[in-house]
Amino acid sequence: MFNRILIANRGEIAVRIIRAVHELGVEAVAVYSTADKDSKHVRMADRAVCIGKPAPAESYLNIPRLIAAAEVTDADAIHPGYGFLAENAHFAEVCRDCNIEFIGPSVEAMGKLGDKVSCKQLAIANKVPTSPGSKGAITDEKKGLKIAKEIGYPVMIKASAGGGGRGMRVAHNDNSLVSGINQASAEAKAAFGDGTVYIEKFIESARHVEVQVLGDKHGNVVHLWERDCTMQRRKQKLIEEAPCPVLSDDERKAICTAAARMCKAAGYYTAGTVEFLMDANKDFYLMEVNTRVQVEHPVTEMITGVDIVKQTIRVAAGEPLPFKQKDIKISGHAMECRINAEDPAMNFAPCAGLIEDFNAPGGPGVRLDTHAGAGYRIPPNYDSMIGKLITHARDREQAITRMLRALAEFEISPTKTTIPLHTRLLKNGSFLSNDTDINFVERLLGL
Amino acid sequence: MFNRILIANRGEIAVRIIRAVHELGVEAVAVYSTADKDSKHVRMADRAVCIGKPAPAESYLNIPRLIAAAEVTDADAIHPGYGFLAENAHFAEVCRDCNIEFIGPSVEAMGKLGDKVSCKQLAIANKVPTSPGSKGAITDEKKGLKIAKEIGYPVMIKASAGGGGRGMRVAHNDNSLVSGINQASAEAKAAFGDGTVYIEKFIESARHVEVQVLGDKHGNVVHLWERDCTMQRRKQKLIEEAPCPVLSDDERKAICTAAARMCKAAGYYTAGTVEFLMDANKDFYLMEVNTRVQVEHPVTEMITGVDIVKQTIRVAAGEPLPFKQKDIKISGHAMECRINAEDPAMNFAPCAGLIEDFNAPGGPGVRLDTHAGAGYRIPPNYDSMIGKLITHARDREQAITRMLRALAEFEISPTKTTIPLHTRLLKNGSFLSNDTDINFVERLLGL
Amino acid sequence: MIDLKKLEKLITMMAENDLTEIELDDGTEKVQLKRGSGGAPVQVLAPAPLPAAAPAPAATPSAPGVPAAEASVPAASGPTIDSPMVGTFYAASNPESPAFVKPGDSVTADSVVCIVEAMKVFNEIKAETAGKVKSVLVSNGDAVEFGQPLFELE
Amino acid sequence: MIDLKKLEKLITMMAENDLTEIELDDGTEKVQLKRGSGGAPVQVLAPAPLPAAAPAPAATPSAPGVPAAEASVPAASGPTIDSPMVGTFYAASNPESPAFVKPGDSVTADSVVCIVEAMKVFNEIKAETAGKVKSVLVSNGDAVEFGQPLFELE
Repeated sequence: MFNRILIANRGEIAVRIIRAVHELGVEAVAVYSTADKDSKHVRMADRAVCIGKPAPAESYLNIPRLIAAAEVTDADAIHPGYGFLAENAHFAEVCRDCNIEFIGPSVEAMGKLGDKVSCKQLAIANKVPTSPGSKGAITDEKKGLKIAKEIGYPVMIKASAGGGGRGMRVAHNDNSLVSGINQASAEAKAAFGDGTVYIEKFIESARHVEVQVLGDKHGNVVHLWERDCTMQRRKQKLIEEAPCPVLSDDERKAICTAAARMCKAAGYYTAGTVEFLMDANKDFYLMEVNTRVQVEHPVTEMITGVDIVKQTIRVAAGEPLPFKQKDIKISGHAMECRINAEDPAMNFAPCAGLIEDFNAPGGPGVRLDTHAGAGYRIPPNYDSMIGKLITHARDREQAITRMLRALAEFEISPTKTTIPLHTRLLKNGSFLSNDTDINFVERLLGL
Repeated sequence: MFNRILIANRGEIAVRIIRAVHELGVEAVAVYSTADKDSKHVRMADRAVCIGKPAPAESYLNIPRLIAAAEVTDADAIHPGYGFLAENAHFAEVCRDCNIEFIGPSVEAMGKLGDKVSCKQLAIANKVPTSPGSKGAITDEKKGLKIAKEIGYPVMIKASAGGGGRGMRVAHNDNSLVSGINQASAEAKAAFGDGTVYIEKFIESARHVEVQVLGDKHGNVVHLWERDCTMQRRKQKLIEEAPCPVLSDDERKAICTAAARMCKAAGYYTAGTVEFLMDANKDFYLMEVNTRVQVEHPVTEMITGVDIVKQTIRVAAGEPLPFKQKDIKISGHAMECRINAEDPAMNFAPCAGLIEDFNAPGGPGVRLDTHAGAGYRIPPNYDSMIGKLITHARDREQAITRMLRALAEFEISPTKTTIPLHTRLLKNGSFLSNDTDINFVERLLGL
Repeated sequence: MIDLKKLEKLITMMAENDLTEIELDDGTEKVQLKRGSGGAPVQVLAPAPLPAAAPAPAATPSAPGVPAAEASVPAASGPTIDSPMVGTFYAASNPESPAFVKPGDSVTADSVVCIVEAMKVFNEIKAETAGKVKSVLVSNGDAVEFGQPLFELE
Repeated sequence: MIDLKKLEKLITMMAENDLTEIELDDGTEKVQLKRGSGGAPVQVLAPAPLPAAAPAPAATPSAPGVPAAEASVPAASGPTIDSPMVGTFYAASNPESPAFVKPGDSVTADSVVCIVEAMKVFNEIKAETAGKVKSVLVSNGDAVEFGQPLFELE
């Protein structure tokens, strides 16, 4: 096991990782920008190093400064969390060159699964359902038009290196396809330095279902079942739950097994997530693979009892997984609400500033992962998520009831948050009956 | 189910009960003394009624005021929690006379199990191990001397109506026995209005093991396995865990089954706890039965997944238990540390006053039941417990590691608490190897 | 929006640190603190935000089902006659007879001003203090809690 | 929004230092403190209670394994030359040669005052400001973090 782990992140995930590090008896080193000097992860860590100004490029995205901080504190491993440099292959390589273990997948696996085209080829080879479309990159318009005719409109144009919706276009006819290919390619080139695009069938009304995978360096790969993240807004997940409430045991087992098979084929280790769209016929279409721990990992921890973050560290240290696939059983139902500091009255604009009152919910089946508290000043420099409220109960209905109870009990002022929005969504009839798709929330809010 | 439940209590247990009430979709009515007007249970409740001055006799122990509060708010049930009037048969009767459901056992069962002499007779009749001693009350010294000779010194003199150590004496010879009987009887008469005493064998070095029982109004009684509360100080439990770390499955099953059998024979319903002393030979000796929910009930909730407080309400409403004995399985290990506002430097004197900073621990496997928070002023009028920190993990070692992590993360200032004491105890070799008895903490602290 | 908790804290800080003046502005901050001799007497500020005088956070029981936080007891600026118990307020001994007291009436400490019924017992409530009734703060049949102001005196 | 914590700090400072008046403005700072009976303003104290000037809660990296909360950066009352990066501090270009600067030396903005090594790169750090070195706040070989004061100027 490592002696000292540097956490190259901030906010709730830095706090989450430090908890895992400490439970393993390892020292934790926090890094922070000047905007985060009073943040909880700084207080929790055994050591903390200021690495620069608030701008991410000056701190959390600044590789030389992160490596330097690891060197001066004699950290022998770095945990990237999610976002920032978590899926940056170059950072993983630099860590390796400096003899610092990057707590994540191998650079090779990160490449195979991170690039959308190679990922899709790997999926097809391993019988993981993908959207009908170009086997590889679209090099010219003619090829694009030919494929579009084969699979039929509407089609989705995606950037190989894409993510977060950038470099994506929907085309409903030949004209919009041609312009779409050019726009998407240009956008991708600008955003990711790689203009490669490909075409897929556009899935009209779908749910977001993703499979949690966990592998070790000895070739063992298991899945921890799936999550349902259909409740989204502007491509941001709002509410996540596990297991997916509309899958039968057979359907569940089929898609989860396929996802694990594909990751095993890629020689993948650490935690990863295979994301799918599922249409009304419960047909699955691979979206992408996230080669890191996910924001919503806690719902899976609640139903499986597996500490996913702790496992990423054990795996990086070379330990084999302590369980086999058959040991991973689903117990009850879990739900997560992302608590963002946003003002509904201001079209959900992030609101930074001082939190004066903060009384967290508690009691049975309630978990809160947060870096905030009374007296915490939310910096304007980063994303607006100040916590994740998770509930666990015997079944979905009770998990929702418990969540409503916990949300009602949560006292935060004067900061405006998404708590009222969550309360509204959790009482919505369509949500309760799972009559929803990934555009449901935006339709409901008229966004 | 009830429409509106009045909680005749305060502090963390009032908060705990309101959570259960709300998860059942029922309205909660809080009562409070002027000292508690800013307390969390008042803010959480749907309605709150001030019932009097801080002195318990003027508020939480004042039956007419509690009943009046229930009447003016149209509450159809009262949950007494623990302490205060929870085991007061007269209060239960008054509630019944006013057509308000008392959420607890029947007055009859409360009497049978609450009185130590009748309880012991019931135990013997149901093959529940008890201490050798007088079958019933000691009416005169001669009878006492005769029995003491039979069972051998040292012996314990106990008050039938006793509790919390009052009306108890240890006698090592005939002289101390005679004086002890008179002292104990006088003390019991003063404290409980009943001077009846009895004699038992005094157990030298013992662990405190108790069985959680749950019954309904249809004659179903199950046990939720046992708890170990050996870590005590001044007869106050400090750390509780479940399951008991030194019992084999057979030993566990035997004592838990016996406890449930005895409660069933008493026609008992709602939650109850059968407390035992267990000596070095793992022989059990019945101490007493608590006919109410216990402070440490959460550790049992964590390992069984049963919401005990919610069940007491369902049972009071006439619902049958939703599970059979075979459905109650132990999953992992749970531990609870009582967080008291006490100053170690001042011989653990309670310290009231304003809590300025309060950052609660969180993350996987951590539960906090508290009514405190930043800005809460601890009133000097009541007990010093401001919260219960509970952890749950795969096994005892990981539950302890997690608890140490959570304690280290818990920020409370300037209030002095038992957190440093817990950290010390959890790192103690004897505690880790279960080489402890109920006097261990006092020996360690030289009390 | 003046926060009671904050006020309470300020008062405590004043007392504990022997301050004579606190002056906040907050059109983007502007604090002024005075301490020791020469400042205005502390009593002037004290009464209003003092915990005891603050309205109970509880709902007036006369508003069933109202969340505790939302409701509030009508504020009384003058001295008041408070309810010594939880129960139901009656202004008169029975529906036919007139109210014990009405605004403008003078009362002595022994004057019966109303009845509070609790557990079927009708308790005659005395003024406990002499004065002239300015207003009645609760209505006939209202549920009242301990310490709730019933009458305001001039 | 006026920060209660900050206010509390101010008041504590007041009590501890027997101030009679504090006046903040914060349309970008404007502190006035009075002490004793109408004493002269005490400028020295002004920065202390302002959050911005408070020492980082982080450990000085030069103290391995010290809990973040416990350690602290040495306080400097005067102007300072701060580290522009995370790394290891070297007072001289190599063990044999003398330190770039020592107390008493005068420096210009371009003067190299030390080297901070990060990722095997030895970065020459310039004073960035002219002045006379009063003291060196870190030792040779110390790990330094971003913004950590290295030299105090007069």
